[in-house]
Amino acid sequence: SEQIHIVGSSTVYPFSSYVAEELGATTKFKTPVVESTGSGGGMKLFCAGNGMDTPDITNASRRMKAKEYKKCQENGVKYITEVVVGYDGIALAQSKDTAPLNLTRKQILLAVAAEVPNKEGTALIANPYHFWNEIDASLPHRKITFYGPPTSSGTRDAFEDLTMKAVAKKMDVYTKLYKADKKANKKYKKYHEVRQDGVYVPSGENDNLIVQKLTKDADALGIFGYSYLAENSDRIAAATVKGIAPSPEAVQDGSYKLSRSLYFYIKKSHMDKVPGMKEYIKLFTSEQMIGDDGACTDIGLIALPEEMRAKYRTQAASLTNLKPEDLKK
Amino acid sequence: MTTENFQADARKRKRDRADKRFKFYGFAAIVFALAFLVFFFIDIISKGLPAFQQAEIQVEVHYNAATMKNYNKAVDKKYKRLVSKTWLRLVPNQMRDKPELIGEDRLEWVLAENRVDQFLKGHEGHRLKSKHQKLVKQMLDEGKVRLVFNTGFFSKGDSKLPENAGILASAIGSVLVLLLTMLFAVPIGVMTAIYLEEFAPDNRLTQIIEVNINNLAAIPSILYGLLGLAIFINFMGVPRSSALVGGLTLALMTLPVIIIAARAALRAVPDSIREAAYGLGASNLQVVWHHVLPLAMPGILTGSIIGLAQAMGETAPLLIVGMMAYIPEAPGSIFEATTVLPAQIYTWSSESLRAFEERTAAGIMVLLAVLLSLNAIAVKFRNRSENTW
Amino acid sequence: MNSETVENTLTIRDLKLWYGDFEALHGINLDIQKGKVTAFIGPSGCGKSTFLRTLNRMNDRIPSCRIEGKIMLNGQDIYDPSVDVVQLRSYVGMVFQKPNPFPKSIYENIAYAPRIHGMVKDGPEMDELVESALRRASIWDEVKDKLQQPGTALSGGQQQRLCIARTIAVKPKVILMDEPCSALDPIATAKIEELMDELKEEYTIVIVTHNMQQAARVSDYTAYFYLGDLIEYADTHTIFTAPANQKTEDYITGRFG
Amino acid sequence: MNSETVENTLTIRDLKLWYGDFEALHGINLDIQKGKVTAFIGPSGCGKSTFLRTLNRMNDRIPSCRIEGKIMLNGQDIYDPSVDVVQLRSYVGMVFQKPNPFPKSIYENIAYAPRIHGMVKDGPEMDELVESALRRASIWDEVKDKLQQPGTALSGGQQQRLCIARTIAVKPKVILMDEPCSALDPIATAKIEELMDELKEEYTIVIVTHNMQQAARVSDYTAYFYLGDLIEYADTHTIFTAPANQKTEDYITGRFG
Amino acid sequence: MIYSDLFFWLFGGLIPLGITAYMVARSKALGTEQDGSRLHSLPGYYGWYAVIWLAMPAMLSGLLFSFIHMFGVFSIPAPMLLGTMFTIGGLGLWYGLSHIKADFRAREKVEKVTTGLLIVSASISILTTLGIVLSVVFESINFFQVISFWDFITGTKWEPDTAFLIGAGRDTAGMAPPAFGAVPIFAGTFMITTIAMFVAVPVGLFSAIYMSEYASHAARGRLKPMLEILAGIPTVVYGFFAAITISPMIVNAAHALGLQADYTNALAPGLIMGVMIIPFVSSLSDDVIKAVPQGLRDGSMALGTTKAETIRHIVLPAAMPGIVAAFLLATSRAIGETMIVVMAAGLRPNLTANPLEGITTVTVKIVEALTGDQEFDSAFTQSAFALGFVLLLITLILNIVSNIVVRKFKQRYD
Ligand SMILES: Nc1ncnc2c1ncn2[C@@H]1O[C@H](COP(=O)(O)OP(=O)(O)OP(=O)(O)O)[C@@H](O)[C@H]1O
Ligand SMILES: Nc1ncnc2c1ncn2[C@@H]1O[C@H](COP(=O)(O)OP(=O)(O)OP(=O)(O)O)[C@@H](O)[C@H]1O
Ligand SMILES: [Mg+2]
Ligand SMILES: [Mg+2]
Ligand SMILES: O=P([O-])([O-])[O-]
Repeated sequence: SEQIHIVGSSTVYPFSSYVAEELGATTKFKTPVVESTGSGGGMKLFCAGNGMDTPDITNASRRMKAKEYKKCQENGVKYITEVVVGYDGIALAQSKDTAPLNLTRKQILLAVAAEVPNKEGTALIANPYHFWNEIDASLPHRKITFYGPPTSSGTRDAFEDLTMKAVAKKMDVYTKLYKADKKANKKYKKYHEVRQDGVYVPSGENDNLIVQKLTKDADALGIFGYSYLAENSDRIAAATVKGIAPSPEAVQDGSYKLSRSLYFYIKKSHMDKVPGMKEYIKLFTSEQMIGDDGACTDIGLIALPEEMRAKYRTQAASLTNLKPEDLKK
Repeated sequence: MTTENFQADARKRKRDRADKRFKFYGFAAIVFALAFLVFFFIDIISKGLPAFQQAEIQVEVHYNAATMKNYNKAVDKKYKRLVSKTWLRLVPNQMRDKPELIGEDRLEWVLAENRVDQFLKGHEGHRLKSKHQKLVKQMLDEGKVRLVFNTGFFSKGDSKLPENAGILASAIGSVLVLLLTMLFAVPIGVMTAIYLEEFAPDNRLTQIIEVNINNLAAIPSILYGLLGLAIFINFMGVPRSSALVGGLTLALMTLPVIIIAARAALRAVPDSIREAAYGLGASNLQVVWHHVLPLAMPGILTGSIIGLAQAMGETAPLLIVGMMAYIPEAPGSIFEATTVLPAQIYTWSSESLRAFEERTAAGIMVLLAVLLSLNAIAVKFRNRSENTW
Repeated sequence: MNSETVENTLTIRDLKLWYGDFEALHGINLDIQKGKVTAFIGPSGCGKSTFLRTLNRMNDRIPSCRIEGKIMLNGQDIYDPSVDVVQLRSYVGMVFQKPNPFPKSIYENIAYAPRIHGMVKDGPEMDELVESALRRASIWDEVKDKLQQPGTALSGGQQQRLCIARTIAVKPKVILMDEPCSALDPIATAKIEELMDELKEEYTIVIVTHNMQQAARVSDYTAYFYLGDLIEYADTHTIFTAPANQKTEDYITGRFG
Repeated sequence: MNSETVENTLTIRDLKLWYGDFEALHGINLDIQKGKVTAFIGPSGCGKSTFLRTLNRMNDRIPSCRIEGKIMLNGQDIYDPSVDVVQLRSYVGMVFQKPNPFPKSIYENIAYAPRIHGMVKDGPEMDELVESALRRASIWDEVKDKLQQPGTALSGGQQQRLCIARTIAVKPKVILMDEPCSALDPIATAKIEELMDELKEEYTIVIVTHNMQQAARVSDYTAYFYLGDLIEYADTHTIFTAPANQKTEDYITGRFG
Repeated sequence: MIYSDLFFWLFGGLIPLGITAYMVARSKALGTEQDGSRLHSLPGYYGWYAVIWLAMPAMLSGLLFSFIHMFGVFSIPAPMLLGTMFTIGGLGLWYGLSHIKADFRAREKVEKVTTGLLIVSASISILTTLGIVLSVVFESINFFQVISFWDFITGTKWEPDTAFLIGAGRDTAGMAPPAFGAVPIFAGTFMITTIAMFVAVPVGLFSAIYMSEYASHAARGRLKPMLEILAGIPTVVYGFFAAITISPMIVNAAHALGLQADYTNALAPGLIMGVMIIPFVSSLSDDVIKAVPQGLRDGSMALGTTKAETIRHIVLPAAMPGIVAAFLLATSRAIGETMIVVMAAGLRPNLTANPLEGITTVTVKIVEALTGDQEFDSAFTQSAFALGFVLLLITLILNIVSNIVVRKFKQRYD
C-alpha cells in the first residue's frame, strides 16, 4: 500500500500522530494512519507477518518482550529496528485549589496497595487507610482517592513498576512472606496489588474527565501521563514526590522517579515497499520533533538527553537490527 | 347514576377530573420528551457554534533562507506562540512553490494558535500565558486579530492541533462507507423481504428465518463489531480500518432493519392487487416485479433510509474493526484506511486539548444535520406511501 | 302516521348531518315508539348507521361530523350543551355489528360498567346484578359455570348476547343495535331475534338490518332510508305489504339493490 | 339434470377440497354450460368462493389448500401437472368482489395482460385491443377521453367494469365473478347486470352472489351450496319457483339465513 | 490491488458478453417461432436464460477460486483465472443456447433461478447469525476452559489484573489468580438499564397513549417524527452529551444536596439512555394500542364511560401483551447500548445500589478488553467474548419472549 500504517501504544499515539500529520502536510507522502491499539495489541498486529496488510511500525510505551520478539521471528518478521523517542513522566495530579501533597513512594504504596503492613509492621492487613494522615501524621487530614488508569494501560503498568514494586521489593514485610514460601507467596516478591475498595478508581482513556473530576474533587489525586498535566496546568498541579515535581528536567536527570521510555519498532522488510517510511522515521527522530524545543516536547513528551537522541537517530537511520540479547538487558 | 336529564352529578364530576388528569399525563410525557430535545439541541449548538469561527492574526512573515531551514523563523519570536504551527510548517513549501516570495517580508493574516482562539472566544481554560494575553489584547486594539468563518473545518481532515482540524476526510469516509452499506444491504435486504413475503412457503425454515431476522435486529451493535473482526478481517483478510470492512459490518447490521421495513411495505400492498394480476395470468415474478414492488417502493425506501441513517450514526462496531484511529486523509479506495464522522467525534471527544470540545460539538451538529435531513426525507416518503391507497 | 296518540321515547326533528362537506342525512323526522322494535332498512351507504349513532351521540367521536336539528329523549334535547354525553350513553345503550366483548372474564364484562357508574358495590350485590343481566339476555344458563372464563372464548352468538347483557346491566331505556346479527350464523341469529322479542317489553329497541326478512320478522315499525333520506316510515306490516312509496316497493321486492 | 345434451365448458367431478384438515368441499359434481350465466348461491361460509377459485386454480396461492377430483376445461384436466397455471388463468379470467384496478392508467390496466402474454405489440394494435375491450365492457364512452388517468380515480361501478374489460382483453373462454356487485350501489349494480347479459353471448360466466334477487335476475342456471355440499343445481327458474330440496326452499324464502 | 483489478476485468468482460448472449438467444428464439408454433414465453426470457447460463458458471468458478485463495491452498495468477472463468462461462452459454426452442419454457426456468437468488439472499441473515454466534462462541469456549462458567456467572469479584498481566507478558510472580466474577458488571448493566426504563416506560407509554388516543391526526403526524428524532440521534452524540453536560449537572446537583456523586455515575448514562429509547417504547406501544379494535372502545364508550376509563380499563389491558413486548425490546436495546456507557460510565466493576457511584457495564468491558493493551489470546481479551456471549444470550431470550408475546397478541385481534 502507499500509506504507512502505525499501530500501538496509546501513550505514544499523540506524538506519533503529530509526526504523521506533519509528514503528510509538509511532504508529498500520504499522511500515515495511526491507530491506538495499546502496546500489546500493536505488537500482536505488528508481529503477525510481513504481508502488506500488517503494520509497518508499532509504538510501545514499554520495551518489546522476548516473547513478542520470538513471535515476530516465527512469523517471518526477522528484522526489526528499535527506536526510543523520549520519556513519559507519570504525574500524580490534583486540583490547584489545595496545597500539593508531598509524598514518598512508600506512602504511595501504603495508600494504594491492597494489603499493607499493620502498625507494628509485623503482618499484612487489608488496607485500612482512608485519610493521608493515617499513613503519616505529617500529611494533611485529606481523603485518599485515586483516579488512575485501568489495568489495560501501559501507564498503570509503569505506575506499579515505579512506585509499588520498587518499594515493596525492599520492604521486609513483603519479602519475608515471599521467602517463607516462595511458591505460595510469590506475589510478595515485588508486591503490586492495587486495592479494589473504591479508593483507587480506574478511569477510562478519556483523561479529560479525570481532569474535570480533579477540579471538582479537591482531595483526589489523578494518575496520568505528564503530557496531560502539561496540557492542563491551568487547572491541576502535580503532587511532588520527595519534594520534586514532575518536569522534563527532573525526569531527564533522574531525580523524578516516576518515568519510563517510549519506543517505536520498525518493520525493515517494509522499508522499500512503503513510500515515506524513511522520511517518517527521520522526522520523528529529528530535533524539530523530539528535541528540547521540539513539537512533541511541546505536547508533553519528555525529551531524551541529547547524546541519547543522537544515538537513536543514527540507529534509526542505519536501521540497526534488534537482537534477542538486547531485550534481556 | 343517570339522572333523567343527563347532567353530571358529583360522582361524574370526579370522574371527569380523573379523565382530565389522565390526558394531562400523556401531554406531560410528550412535553418532557420534546423539552429534552430542545434542551439537547440548545446545548449542542451553543457548544458547537463557536467552532464555526476561527481566530486569525496579522503578522509580518519573513520569507528568507533562515525560514527555509527552520520554519519557526517565519515570524518574529514574539509572535511565534500565537501562530498556528500547522501554518508555520507550510511556509517552506510555499516558498518552494513560489520562489518569487523569497527575500520578502509581508504582512499577512494567518491562522492563530488554538489558545489564542479560545482566549478570544472568552472560553475559560484557554490557557494562554498572561504575557501572550497582553499581546493579543494589544493586537486586538490595533485590529490585528480577528475571528473569521472557519472554512478549514469543512475543507480539512483530522489534525492533532484543533485549529487545523476539520471534518472533510471523515465526511467523505462516511459517504463511502454508507455507499458500501447501501450497496450490500439494500438489494439483499429487499430480496430477502420479497422472498419471505411473496415466495416463501410457510414452513419451519421460513419461520426460523423470520425469528432469526427479528433476533438480528435486537443484537447489540457491538457484537456486529466482533463479527466484523472475526469474519471480515481475520478470516477473509479485508484490510483493517478500511471502508470495505466498515461498510460490510454496517451492512450486516442494517440488513434486518431493511428487511423488516421492506416486509411491512410489501405486506401493506393490498392482496387484491396480487389477485388481480394472478387472475390475469401473471406469473409470481411478474406480479411482484410489475405490481407489488412499485407500490411498496416508498415504504422500502423509507425503511432503507432509516436503516442507513442508523448505520451512519453508528460507532461501536467500528471501534472494533479499527476505525478509531488517526486518519486525516480521505480514502482513495475502499481498501484504504478510513474514518467516519461518528468515530471522528468520538476521537475528538477524548482529546485533551480544550479547543477540541467545541469541534466535537460542531462535528455533532454536522452529523445531526445530515441525519435529520435523511429522516425528514424518510418521513416524506412514508407520508406519501400512506396516501397511496 | 300519527305520533300524538302513541307514547314516544325519541323524537327526531329535521335532523341533518354532515361528514365534513358531505351531507349524509338530509333532514330526518321520526318518532320512535316506546317499548317497540323499530327497524331501519335501506341499501348500503344510505345513512342507517349514521342515523342510529346520532341517537346516543356516538358520532361525537368522529371529528368531522356536524349536526343540525333536534333529538328529544323524554323531552330533553340530547344535543343540549348541558347534557353529559357519558351519562346519556348509559341511558341509550348500543350493540354493535361485530360482537365486541372485552378481553376480560364474562363476569367482568358485565360488572365493568355498573362498577364505573357506582351503581352497586362489588360483592353479592354485584353478583346479583351480573346474574340478572345475563338472565335477561338469555345466556345465563350457557355461561353460569364459567363466569371467570374470558368473554372472547364464547361463540359468536353467545358473544353477541353477552354484549347485550352488558348493555342491559347499566339499565338503559333504549337499546340501539347496528346489524347485530350480520356476523352470526342462522341459528345464532334466531336466538338473538327471539331475545329482542322478549326485551321489547322493557326496552325501546332500534335495529339496523340489511336483511329484510329479519326486519319483517322482528320489528313493529320499519323505516326505509335511501341516500340520506327517510323515504317511508310505518308499521312493519304496512311497509312490507303495501308500501306507499314506489322506491320502497322496488327495494322490498328485490327489483333493486 | 342431463349434461349429455348440452355443451359444457367446465365439467367438475367429485371435487373435494381441504384447507389443512378442514374439508371445505365434500365432492362436488357439476357441469357448467357454455355461453350461459351460472350463479352460485348459499349462506356465508358454504364454500361458494372456494369452489369458484378452484376453477382457475387461484386457490394454488393458499399453501394449506389441497384438492381431489377432476376439473375438465374443454376436455383437459386443469390440475394436470403439465398444465401451465399462468396460461390457464388467461383462459379462465376472474373478477373480484371489490373492484381492484391496478394503480396505473386506465390504458395500462387493459394493456398489461395482453403485453405479458405477448398477444400484441405496443402500438396501434394495442390501442385497438384496449378500445375493443373497453367497448365490450360498456365503459368506453365514459373513459375514452381519459385513458391516461389512473384507473383508481373512477367510481366503484366504473372500476368494476374496468376490471371486467381487463379480463376480456386476454380473450378468456370463461369469466368467474365473485360477488362482483356487493361493493357497488344499486345503479352501478344494474349496469353490471346488464353487461353480464351482453357478455354471455361470447363467454361462459360463473357468478357468486349473496343477493338472491340478483341470481334470479341474471343467471340461467343456479347452484345452491350449503356447508360445502352442492345441494341443488338446476335452471334458475326451477330453483326459484319449484326447488326440489327443502333446504333450498328454506333459503330462497328467507326462512333461514 | 489485485482484487480490484480482477473485479474490474470480470465485470468489464461479463457485461458486454452478457448483452451479446441476450441478443443471440432472443433472436434464436424468435427464429424458431417462425418455423411454426408460438413462443411459450416472451422473447426476453430466452435472452435472460442464456445470460444466466453464461454468468452463473463464470461467477461460481470465480468464487471457488477466491475461496481456494482465501484458505491459502494455492493461488493462480489473475489472467489465468480470468481465462478459466470466461471459458467456463462460454461453455455454459453454449449449453444454454442449445436448449432454446419455441416450446421451451424459458420463463419458468428464469423464474426458478431468480427465486433461487432470493433464497440465497434470505439465507444471508442465517449466515450472519451463525457468524455472530461462531465469532463469539469460539473465543468464549477458550475462556471457559480457563474460568468456569459458573464462577463467571456467579462470582462477585472482577479482578482480571493477573490474567491481563499474563497476557501482556508482564511479571505476575505468584499473584492471586485472576477473578472473573461478572456479577458486578452485569449489576452495572442492570442498574443503568433499570434507570433507563424508569425514564422510558412512563414517558414512552404516556406519549403513545396521548398520540394514539388524544392527539388529532395532524398533531400526531407532527409529534411522532419529532419523538423519533430521539431514536435517530447517534449514540456517540448521546454519550458526549451525557459525559459533558449531564454528568457534571448531576454531580453539582448532588453536591448541592450534600451527596457525593462520581463523574462516572450511573445516573447520567441511565437517564440519557432512557431518553434515547423513549421512541422505541412509544412507537411500539402506539402500534399495539392502535391495533386494539375500535369496537372495544366503542363498546366501552357506549356503556357510558369516559375516555380515560376506557383507556385504562379496556384499551391498556387489551394492549398489555404488546406493551410488555415493547418494554422487553427496549430493555434489550438498553442492555446492548455501548457508546453512551463507554463515554459516560466508568470502568470500575462496582456492586452497588447507589446510582451516584461509578459503575461499569458489559459493553464497556468488551470495548476495554478489545481496544486496550493486551495480547490477543489472553484470558482478559477472551473475557470480552464471554461477556459478549452472555449479552447475546440475554438479548436473544428477551427478543424471543417479546416476539412470542407480540405474536400471541396479534393473533388475538387479527
Ligand atoms: N366517518 C365518516 N366520514 C365520512 N363519511 C362517512 C363516515 N361514515 C359514513 N360516511 C358516509 O356516510 C354515508 C352513510 O354511511 P352509513 O355508514 O351510515 O351507511 P349505512 O346505511 O349504515 O350503510 P351500510 O349498510 O353499508 O352499513 C355513506 O356515504 C358513507 O360513505
Ligand atoms: N384460506 C383459508 N384457509 C382456511 N379456511 C378457509 C380459507 N378460506 C375459506 N376457508 C373456509 O372455508 C369455508 C368456505 O369459505 P368460502 O370463503 O368459500 O365461503 P363463501 O361461501 O364464499 O362465503 P361468503 O359468502 O362469506 O363469501 C369457510 O368455512 C371458510 O372459513
Ligand atoms: Mg351501517
Ligand atoms: Mg365468498
Ligand atoms: O497504550 P499503552 O501506552 O497504555 O500501552
